[in-house]
Amino acid sequence: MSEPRYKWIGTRPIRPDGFDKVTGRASFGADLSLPGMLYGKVLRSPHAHARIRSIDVEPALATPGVKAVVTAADLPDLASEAVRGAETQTDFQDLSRNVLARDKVLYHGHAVAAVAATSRTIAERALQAIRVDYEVLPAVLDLDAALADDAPILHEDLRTKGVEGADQPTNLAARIEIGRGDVEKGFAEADVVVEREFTTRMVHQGYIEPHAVVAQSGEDGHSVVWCCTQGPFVVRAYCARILGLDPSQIRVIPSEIGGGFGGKGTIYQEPLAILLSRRTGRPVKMVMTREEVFRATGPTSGTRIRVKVGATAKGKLTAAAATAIYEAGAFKGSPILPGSMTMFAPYVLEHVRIEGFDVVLNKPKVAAYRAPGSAMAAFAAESALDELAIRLGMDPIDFRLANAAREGTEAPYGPRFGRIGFVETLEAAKRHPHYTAALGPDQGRGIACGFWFNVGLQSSAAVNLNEDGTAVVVSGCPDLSGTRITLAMMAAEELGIPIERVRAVVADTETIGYNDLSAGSRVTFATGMAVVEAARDVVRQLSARAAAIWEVDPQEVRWEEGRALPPEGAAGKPEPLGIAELARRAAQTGGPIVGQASLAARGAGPGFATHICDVSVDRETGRVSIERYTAFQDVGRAIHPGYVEGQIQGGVAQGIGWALGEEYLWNSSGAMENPGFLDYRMPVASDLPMIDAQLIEVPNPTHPYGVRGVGETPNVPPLAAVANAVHAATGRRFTDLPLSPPRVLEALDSEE
Amino acid sequence: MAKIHVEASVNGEPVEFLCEPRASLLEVLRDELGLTGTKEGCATGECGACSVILDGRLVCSCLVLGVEMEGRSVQTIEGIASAERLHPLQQKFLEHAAVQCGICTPGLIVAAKALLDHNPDPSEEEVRFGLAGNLCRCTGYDKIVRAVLDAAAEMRGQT
Amino acid sequence: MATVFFTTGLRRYTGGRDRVVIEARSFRELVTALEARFPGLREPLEGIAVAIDGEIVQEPLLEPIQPGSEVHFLPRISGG
Amino acid sequence: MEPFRYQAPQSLTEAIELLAGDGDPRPRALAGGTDLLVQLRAGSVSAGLLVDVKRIPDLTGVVLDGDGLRLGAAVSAAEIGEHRQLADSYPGLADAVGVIGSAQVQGRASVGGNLCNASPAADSVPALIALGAQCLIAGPSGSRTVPVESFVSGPGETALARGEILVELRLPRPPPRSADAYLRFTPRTEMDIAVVGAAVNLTLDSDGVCRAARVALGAVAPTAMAAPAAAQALVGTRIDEEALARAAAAASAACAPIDDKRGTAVFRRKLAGVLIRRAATTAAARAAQRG
Repeated sequence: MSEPRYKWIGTRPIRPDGFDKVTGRASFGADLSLPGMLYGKVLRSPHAHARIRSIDVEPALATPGVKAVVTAADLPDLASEAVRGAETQTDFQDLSRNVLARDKVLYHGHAVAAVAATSRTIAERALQAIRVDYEVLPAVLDLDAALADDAPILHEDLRTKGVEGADQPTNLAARIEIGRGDVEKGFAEADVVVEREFTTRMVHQGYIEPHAVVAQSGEDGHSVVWCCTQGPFVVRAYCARILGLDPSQIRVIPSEIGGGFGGKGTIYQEPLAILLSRRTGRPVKMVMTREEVFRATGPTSGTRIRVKVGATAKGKLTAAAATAIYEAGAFKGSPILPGSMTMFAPYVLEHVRIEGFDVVLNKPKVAAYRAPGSAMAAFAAESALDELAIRLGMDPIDFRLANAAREGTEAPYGPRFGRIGFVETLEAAKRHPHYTAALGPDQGRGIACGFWFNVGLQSSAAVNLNEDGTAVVVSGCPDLSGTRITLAMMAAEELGIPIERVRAVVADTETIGYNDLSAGSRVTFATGMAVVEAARDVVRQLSARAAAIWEVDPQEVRWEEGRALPPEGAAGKPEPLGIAELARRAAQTGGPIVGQASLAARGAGPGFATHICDVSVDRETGRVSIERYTAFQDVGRAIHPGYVEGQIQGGVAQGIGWALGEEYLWNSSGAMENPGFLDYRMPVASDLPMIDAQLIEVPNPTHPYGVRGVGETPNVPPLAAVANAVHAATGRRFTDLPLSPPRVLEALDSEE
Repeated sequence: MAKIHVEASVNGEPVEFLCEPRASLLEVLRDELGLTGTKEGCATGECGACSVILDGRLVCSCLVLGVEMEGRSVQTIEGIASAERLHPLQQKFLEHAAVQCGICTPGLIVAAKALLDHNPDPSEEEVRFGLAGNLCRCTGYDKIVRAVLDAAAEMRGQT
Repeated sequence: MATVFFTTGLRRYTGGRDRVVIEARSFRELVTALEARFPGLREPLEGIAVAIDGEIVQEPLLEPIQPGSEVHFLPRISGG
Repeated sequence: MEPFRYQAPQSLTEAIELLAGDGDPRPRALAGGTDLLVQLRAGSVSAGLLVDVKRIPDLTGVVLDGDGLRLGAAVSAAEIGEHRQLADSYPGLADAVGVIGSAQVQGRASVGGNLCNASPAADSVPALIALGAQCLIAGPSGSRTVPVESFVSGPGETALARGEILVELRLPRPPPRSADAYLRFTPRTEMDIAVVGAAVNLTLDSDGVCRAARVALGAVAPTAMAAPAAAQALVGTRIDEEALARAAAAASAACAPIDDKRGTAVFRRKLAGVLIRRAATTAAARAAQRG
């Protein structure tokens, strides 16, 4: 189809909200201070697993400067109830017990009490004054221990969901199964079968801004919360349930957010700040330390995945099967389901079966990390497929092309794909000079693919026309990555005015209609749809105003380049009416012009990707270095290519860190040994080459500008791309991440 | 603990403040002087979000004590732009879409300025090693390095 | 008449059948019809998402179903 | 972080008085603070009084002359890195100081602080040992010098008595055709603490034969340690493949490494050999250029 010519879509304007960010004026979670403000701190469990016999807060309350102390006794004891549409399966009872431990502490760092005091140092001293009587229990620190017959039980009332007649206390929270056909039959037809087991470690999203919140409460029972969050409406809804309030009693104003990647889509200390402010009648500020962020906020699951794939000699996949075990942390709800659904999604498979297990153990409750559960699943699947292609003697891209999902292919989780661009990413990778560039000694090239559904969910937006014809786009999704300018560009395209005349702002829970959180790569897609609809609403109103002035039928008025054009033969041959003039005359023609739209967005187009990674391996030290990285991703249509590339480059960098060096290290008593950026080794600038993001545009037919979500797919392929490259460089198949130098050197040495 | 009176210079202007000896320069900037542009990411000198230039030296303000500032001068992100124009680094960060969430941006711009003050014509590798003390989790560093190289060229008069 | 596919987990309620052709003009009607055909099926369908002809709908209650549509059930996914 | 008092003396005698002062709980010297302040905040170290030594001239000078180098204990790594002459004469020391942390850490961290923190993995200590550095210590009963290898007595422990302060490092003038080198291994290219550190300092004669050598290793024992056997393996050779292999084996044998969150004992032992071989090769190449 011919590429439609757009004025702004596809260009790279400067984001106006960027000026505050490069000058330090932008206000993040911890930047707000209010008069009379108290400081809140959380007392955290020194044990990974213990029963709480009693908590004596009196000594803390007696400390001069301490104004309030709260424990789980100050929160309603909620019954178990699933949270609809949470980023990973969540239960309000679990959520409440993660905010403040009730009866038991379930991980080292688990919140036990919270104090509010006139200074940070007094609050910290008050924590030491709280007496907690713990009955220490044996800690469950790995999947084997959790699933052993005699395993210490975290939750006496937990029964395995998805297993017939499960009525015994267990740490196995759920068993799931997806797939179709008969995998045994498929494997029987295969000439070559590869079966391997892969493990990955618990890792953290690693956002640089620690969680921060300020809460203030009035005598009318209404609280206002400023915090860094991906979902202000989520914070409102979850805090209301945890505190036994109505959502209308809480207003959440999102600050700028210093990174989230799925980890700031839930709540931790926000309810505590609200509760402490209601108890003291004063604003309360709570800012986590980096150590608290690591110990007590959502990492993603460590996993063990056994994969089996079979193909005919001609390279046709006949069957794929997997058994995947995911750590959920202290409460049920790992991303085992999305992980299992996406594992083989890029491929045509008549026989596919994935059995998944969600396992609780004494570690922090996991939260979403970009495409939840998918990077680990792709590490296993794409490594096994790499080995299969090699044993078939096939080029890894040709092998994937021969089995690639296209429009109409049934996904492993059931439905047929609509218009998707996986084949286009594979072909682009094959054509690209990187794929055939020469490699030096001890270097290797690996490829891997990845997929994420992308979601729609609910969005509301408004476009307010100012009296000078400029516009303000109001949306309710915090801007993690440049979505304000992206929304403004779509509005400018619809209104036909220069981008400089459109500003975009993020509203709060009392100044915009309901919005789901900024996650699921949905903002440009779903909120974008609402903004386009709201802008078209403005155009309809402007056309009607022009029609009224010209006394013609509004249907006959056309809108182009920011002007209303009269129908031929209109009385008096009137001149076109520009947006500025119509806005200026709005008072005479009916009043202010406000466009609005709200929707439950459907038809979120999945995002596929193919990545090429070159590594060099120092055989004497085991160090793996990334030499070159190119990522091809079907982005539907890139509204602002700069920020789409940024999502891909950032996701690749996170994936490389996950593959090479990031991991939670635990001591024998279940405390994290590296809760800081020194020994939780995220990539620094000098660790990475430039990351070449190739935008493949196969427009998503269900979006006015063909948009697909782009934010989550990028961290799915890199784990396997790096591991496959290391295999190509060393001839060794690595099945356990991270590929740290000691682990690589040990493997290389055992070879000689 | 009694507070100590300190006289120092921040972004070229004299300031006075009271602080406990254990208060870091980061806490003084943010809590006493209201300059919240300098950010805290770790408080252990490992993320660089609190970078400032202390008497011409790039440092982490979380690992400097407020009381050490007596008679010394510090430049923060708020002092990088001139009254009416952005510094070339700030402009290029915007033009290259090198800013996503922006929490690391103040520290990175201050660190890049200190780098270019000492080395006006750095190679890509020199930029990457010069900024290795500033963690960024959103961008993968690509566009940040390009923005710094572009700003360096402009500041050398070769655009 | 729409073709409804059942996930492995739901086949416990349908006597092992992985699909069925059934008359329904909206998702609400479909659930009622399925409950009638396979008593007990309503409960696991509570809070489930659906894909109708490949298009995923998170909260399908009133979602129309065209004759000849393919309907798949899948869990509600949000993302990170 | 519990409270402490702060003093910034202008003179050595004033500093010594403060550090030796009776009745004052747990005084500690503050140079760059990049280790000390982190430990105080984490509560792994405590102090009642911090004595900021950065305003004392005796600790902030860099003198490079015929007798060698006198390096103030409080001089920042950044300042050292910009000292062209120092890098030419002591390239290994410049290597070691240059890899301590990021540019931000370099702006504050000092060699004296690195030594007094006495981490087994300190980067500057192996280089100082290989260069035969002497530590000038001043205290209530006057000043004394100790060789650097006996300055650090254990993890976090030094030879400093109460009231004593490390004033400067003194390094002999490198003889002709001699040079040093320092290499460390870290998983990332910056920011990490050394998993293994290796320093080699050697002197060649006019025929290119090694006449003298000193070798030191970091992060493979409770303190940085000299490795005389590895040095012996180089003396009398042309630093050829065979000599390097013997030196590497001697270095690995000399280690007493542990498993920790940064590396395994097996890994460290192997890396000690690899890094000594590479550092010796670099030192030899540098020394040859000085012919």
